[in-house]
Amino acid sequence: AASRLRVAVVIAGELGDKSFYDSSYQGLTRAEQQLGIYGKVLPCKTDPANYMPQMIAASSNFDLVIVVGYELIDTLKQVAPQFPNVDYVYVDDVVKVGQVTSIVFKQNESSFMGGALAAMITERKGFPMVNAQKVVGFVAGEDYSVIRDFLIGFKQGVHYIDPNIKVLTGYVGGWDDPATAKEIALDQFHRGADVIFQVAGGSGLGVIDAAKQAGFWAIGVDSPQGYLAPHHIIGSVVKNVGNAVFDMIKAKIDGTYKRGVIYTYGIANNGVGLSYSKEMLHNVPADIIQKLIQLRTDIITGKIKVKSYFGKR
Amino acid sequence: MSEIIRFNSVTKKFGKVVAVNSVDLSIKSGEIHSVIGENGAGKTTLMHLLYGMYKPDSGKIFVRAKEVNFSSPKDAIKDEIGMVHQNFMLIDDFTVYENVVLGAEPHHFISFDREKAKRTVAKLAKEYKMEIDVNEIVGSLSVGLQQKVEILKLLYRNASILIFDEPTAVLTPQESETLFNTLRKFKAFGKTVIFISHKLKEVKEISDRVSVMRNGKLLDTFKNENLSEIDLAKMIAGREIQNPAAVSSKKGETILKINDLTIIGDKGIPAVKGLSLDVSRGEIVGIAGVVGNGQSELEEALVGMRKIANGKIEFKGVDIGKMSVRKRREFGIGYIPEDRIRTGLAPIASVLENVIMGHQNEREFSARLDFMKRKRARYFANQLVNEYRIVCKSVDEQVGTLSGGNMQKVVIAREFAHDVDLLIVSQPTRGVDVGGIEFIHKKILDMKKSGKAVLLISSDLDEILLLSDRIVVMYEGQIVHSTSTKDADLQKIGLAMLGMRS
Amino acid sequence: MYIYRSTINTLVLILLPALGGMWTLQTGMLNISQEGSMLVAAFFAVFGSYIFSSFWMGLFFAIIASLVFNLIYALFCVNLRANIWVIGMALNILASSLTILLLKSIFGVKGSFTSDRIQQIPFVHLGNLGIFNGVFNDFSSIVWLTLILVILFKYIDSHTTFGLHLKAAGKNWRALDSAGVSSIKVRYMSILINAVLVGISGAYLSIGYLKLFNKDMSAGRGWIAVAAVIFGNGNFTWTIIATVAFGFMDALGISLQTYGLNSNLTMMFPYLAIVAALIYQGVKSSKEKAIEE
Amino acid sequence: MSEKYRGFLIVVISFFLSLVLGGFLIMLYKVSPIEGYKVMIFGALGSRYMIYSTLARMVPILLTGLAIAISFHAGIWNIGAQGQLYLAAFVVAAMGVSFHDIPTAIYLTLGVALGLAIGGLWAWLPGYLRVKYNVNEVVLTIMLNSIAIYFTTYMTNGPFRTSQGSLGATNVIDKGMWFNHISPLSNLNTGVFVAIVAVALIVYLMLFAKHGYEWKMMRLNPRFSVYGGVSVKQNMILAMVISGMLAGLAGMLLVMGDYHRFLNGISPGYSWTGMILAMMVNYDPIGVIITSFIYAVMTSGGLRMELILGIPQELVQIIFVASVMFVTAGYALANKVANRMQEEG
Ligand SMILES: Nc1ncnc2c1ncn2[C@@H]1O[C@H](COP(=O)(O)OP(=O)(O)OP(=O)(O)O)[C@@H](O)[C@H]1O
Ligand SMILES: Nc1ncnc2c1ncn2[C@@H]1O[C@H](COP(=O)(O)OP(=O)(O)OP(=O)(O)O)[C@@H](O)[C@H]1O
Ligand SMILES: [Mg+2]
Ligand SMILES: [Mg+2]
Repeated sequence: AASRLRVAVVIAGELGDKSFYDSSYQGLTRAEQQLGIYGKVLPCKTDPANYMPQMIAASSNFDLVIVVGYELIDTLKQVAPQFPNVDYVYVDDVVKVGQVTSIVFKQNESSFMGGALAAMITERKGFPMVNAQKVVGFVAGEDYSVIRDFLIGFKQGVHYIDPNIKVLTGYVGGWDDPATAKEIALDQFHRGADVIFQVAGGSGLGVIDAAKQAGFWAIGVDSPQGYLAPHHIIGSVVKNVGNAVFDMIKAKIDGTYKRGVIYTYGIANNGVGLSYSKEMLHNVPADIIQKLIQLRTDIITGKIKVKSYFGKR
Repeated sequence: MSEIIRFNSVTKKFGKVVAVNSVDLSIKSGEIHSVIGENGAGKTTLMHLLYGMYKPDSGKIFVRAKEVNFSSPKDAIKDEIGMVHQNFMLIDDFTVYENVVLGAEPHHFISFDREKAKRTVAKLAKEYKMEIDVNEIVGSLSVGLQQKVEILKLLYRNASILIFDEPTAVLTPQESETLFNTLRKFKAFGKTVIFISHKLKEVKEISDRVSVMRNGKLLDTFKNENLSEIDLAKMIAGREIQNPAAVSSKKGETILKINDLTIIGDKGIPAVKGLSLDVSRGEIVGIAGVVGNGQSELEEALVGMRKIANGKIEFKGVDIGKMSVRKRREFGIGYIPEDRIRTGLAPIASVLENVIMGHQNEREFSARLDFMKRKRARYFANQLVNEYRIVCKSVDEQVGTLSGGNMQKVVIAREFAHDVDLLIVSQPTRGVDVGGIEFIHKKILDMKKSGKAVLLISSDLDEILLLSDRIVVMYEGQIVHSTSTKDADLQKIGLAMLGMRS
Repeated sequence: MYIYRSTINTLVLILLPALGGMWTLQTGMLNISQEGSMLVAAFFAVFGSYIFSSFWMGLFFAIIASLVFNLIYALFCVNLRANIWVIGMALNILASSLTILLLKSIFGVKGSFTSDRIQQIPFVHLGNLGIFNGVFNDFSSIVWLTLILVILFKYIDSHTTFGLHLKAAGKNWRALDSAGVSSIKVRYMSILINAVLVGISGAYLSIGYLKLFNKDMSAGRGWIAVAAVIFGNGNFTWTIIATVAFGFMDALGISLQTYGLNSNLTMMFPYLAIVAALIYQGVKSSKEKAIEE
Repeated sequence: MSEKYRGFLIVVISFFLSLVLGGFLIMLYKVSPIEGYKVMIFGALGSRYMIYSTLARMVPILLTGLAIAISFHAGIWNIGAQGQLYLAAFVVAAMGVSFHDIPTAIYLTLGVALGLAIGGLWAWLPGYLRVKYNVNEVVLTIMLNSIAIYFTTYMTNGPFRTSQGSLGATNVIDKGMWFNHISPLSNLNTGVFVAIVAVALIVYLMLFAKHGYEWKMMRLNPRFSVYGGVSVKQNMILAMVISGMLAGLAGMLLVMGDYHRFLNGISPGYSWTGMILAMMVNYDPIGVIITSFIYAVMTSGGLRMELILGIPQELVQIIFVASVMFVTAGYALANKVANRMQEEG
């Protein structure tokens, strides 16, 4: 036990977001259980004054430091060179500094899939809770780049199915305001949206609550959220941060860990994708599922090129 | 007449100060009983003990032969005791009737029966011949009317023991006379009145018996008819009091020239209309008049606290109409304002901070880089406290905790310490005891003697007559009468103050 | 049309604390801790509703929690005369931290909690009203309660002695005391009434409008109420106008997003509106006076 | 003099009591309070880097605390330090990404000046409206906070979005505008010397200067100050502007010193903390220095308590709240006792 691998996950926000950070935490716990490592999450609670001290605390007490959250990028660049013996994994972007290994997620690809799903549902006549209008919705916490990457993929997916479908967008203005999120979702619902994709952290719960109350479909985000409302969540656009975290730890234990490499987690290696919950497989017509599988293949083979807000990486 | 109130060796201390020191006092039912004494003698405190605002440290209070132990004014009100405080307890934004019935409002189910309230208050006012519109907002009333509201409050609550703490300090002679008539009416109705005042003439005029306090102790109680005003003054001060002898001085050049001055008041209508007046060095000009005839606006305009709408103010030959307060002060104008608590002092600040105000820009206290010489300031403050015999624990004590007379001394000390050429003095002895008045009057006359000009504004006609060389009467923003003091005709002045031409 | 329902739905959240806050302000006690009280109330509403599967218990717990918070405020600010801002803001921080800790220690979750066992405060369906369905039907019972409270408050405010005492306590407490009415009691009353209203609005947030608790879910609504209260300066009509205007601007902002306006800009609307109103109010009244230096 | 000592003593005792209460809370997590506080102190001051990061944390809180202290001291309520901080920080960053090849000395000076100017300007507006039209500055500054924050968020996600990744931030500013980090393992930077100068000036202004005296009188009785020749309106605006400049300085230092770019959440409520601290010590600038240091120690140490002992940071926040309330109650009680001593002897 003395030689147990010590792994820190430094997150920019804090646990409990039901998506991104929680997912990385799950990866860490899975590694603790299956690989017997010692793991610890160091949350920075989105206070920039915490970034540096937490990064240093992680670097001086752990062997492998996994950094989750783009807010931490500057700090990582500054700290990593000072701890040459520590391995760093940066999740969600590329950091070209010494030993840092980067993991990039192509959320636009999974978002494309979400868009396609939403489009096919809203057009499906006779499907529960679906109306005649060709309208879907998109509700996000705040308007900034990653979210726009989500939005671009989502829109492309929707319009790939039918260019005539309207995509309504709304921003809550915060990640912990489910009441406003619900308000926005209901507003979109009243404008004809019957499938709404939420990328809004804690606020997203308000969208799901609205789905249950008003009767429409919500699409979950980051981790499989189907369990939150089995009969109102048609699927989740997942970003498997947990898997990535787990993979890195495993690689380190197996000795296959490589410093300074960029790993891309796209739809091809199941780093991102649509999560098909039991209910979904049960609810959604087989031809739609067929089509989704087809789309996934097309993306992997490059037949469909999903646009990104960030341009080429 | 039977005894209605009895204090039995009542003592009340504030820290080391013994405000009331084993006082024995008996008040008879249906009398008008005056309590007099120098500033800080403990008069107000004694009355607050009776009204349940403080509890005695030791001793007993009996009301109608029953020992009482009030823990708040509420209890005192139940025992039919009412008090008109030195500072009124009114809510300015409320109407007259709302103020009167507050705390004992007539109800109609759960709602406040305004109509009944209005009727009752109006009836009450009529009964005591008080002319007042119950729907007026109290804040817009004159001081005299506000006092009537205070009195109505007591009557509304059926008070039969009425305490008046310096009720006439802010009243005009006419208003005082009306008040006395009311007090006499109370007496006729069998009510008991306790009356506190520094104006011995009034005490002589109204009282049945007089109690004298000094240093917290009750010296004695006398029948009014056995004493003269001079006796009273002697007992209060513990020494002979003399009216300052008229000082003659040479009248110098004209230093202040006010020409056709118009000032807009708070209500948006002109408060001063085309007023012209000159003041010369070595001269005291007294402005007499009923409060609210533009005096406040005039004095504020002269020191620069209020804009002038029209006309010219010339001081030492310079038009100062647009000068800032600071510039005017530096140019040689000193000002003792009428309202010391609101304007003349910052009650929460220390004596030191209060006496420095207005001096802070002087070389003596202010160095380069905005530095303030606090040690110097402290020395200065201590000097003033000694010179003017201001009673305070130290110059760090809050001014607000001083007695009224001492607060006034702080203002006077500060303003007299300026090397001014013109001093505007407004109501300088309001609420000040006889000893203090003597002192302040002497200081004002000293000013004149040393060749300064003094503009004295007072609603106390005696004060004006005593000090001024020249008297003008203000009525509705204009000077309606002007005379030298030696030719003054009291009758004419009195009529002019009421706006009547003789 | 939907903007109407949207406004009504969320208006309640700021109207109740604005009403309560208006009264505490009248007594001279601006209550800065509305945000915190609302948050703890929201938490305990979920707690009570979840444990007992009863929205009544949720409401009950919410009000109790809000009462406790407001009593702390009263103790410090009325009895000890401590600075209202310090205590108010300290209580807001306390509420945020406390609910996060309790969420973890009671429900074992971080961030948010929801469950089917939480019973929601019922909605009111008035039957088929034809074209008025959209106008009156299917609002939360709290919406109706709020409407009743607004009318009741208006009445109490201008027609009862309690309303008179509130203002007297704020304008000159010494005068009120010397008239035999304890100003401290009046202040306590106003604070406790405020506590009940904020408690209800917190409960509405978590188990009326929504059915979940999320950390910091009050999301600045208490502050908006405080701003409306300061704006109204104790005046019933102005407070209500400020609150309604704010609620409407907020809903309008949301609505306009859908037409492609940038959300960060639309979210400024309510704030810009209040600034404009303040300046208008100021310029107008200073023109009316047009004197004094 | 003795008054001052008594006040000081009461504050110390109240603070100590809040630590005792905190000790009990720590015991809920099955940790001995001594151990808990030891870890806290060590986490804040245990090494050079820890001290650095504690100081870095202290700077913006101290500056905003003083910003609020100075305006409240003068009787005008600037609740808008947060907005002034944000706007100044953003504008400075916007300049830093827009211009290049300016000599460092000039660029730094420009940056500092711009930060001060923008902060001051965003405070001047409500100050002016208050003085000219009697618009309530409290509501106004609260509203201006939100407007500034939404505006900067809009800009950093729109026209000034970083081209270097997904951060909600501007690009890194030109190197010529950097206050360099004192160590790569800390955000503490040479800008701290600017802060020290500013703090010294403010302490001088509030405690030793004539203006400090005039402002205090302005708060205690504005009419009295007018009477004494203080031009109250000008001074109110001046106090407001200086207050805004301090907040702007805080924002400017965060950009030019700590992060070298503008971040969306650059000040997670620093000004609110600063405000609590300022009012807790009755606007005494020395008190603000002490309390903001203590606050920085508690929060820095709190991170380590969470890491080593598993005590959540929220608990540290609760201990902080407790100390605020205890100290406030202490002050209030001291005044009450003083009153009673006077009344009862
Ligand atoms: N609340 C208080 N705290 C401390 N000292 C007080 C308080 N009230 C009165 N004193 C002191 O008690 C003494 C008696 O004051 P009191 O007000 O009773 O005098 P007074 O006779 O009414 O004087 P004046 O004629 O000036 O009104 C004074 O020395 C005063 O400073
Ligand atoms: N708003 C209030 N409501 C009820 N009681 C009050 C209120 N304000 C003050 N008191 C009580 O009245 C007494 C005197 O208050 P007062 O305002 O005169 O004190 P102060 O010394 O002038 O105040 P400060 O703290 O501003 O110096 C105090 O002991 C206080 O407990
Ligand atoms: Mg459809
Ligand atoms: Mg007295």
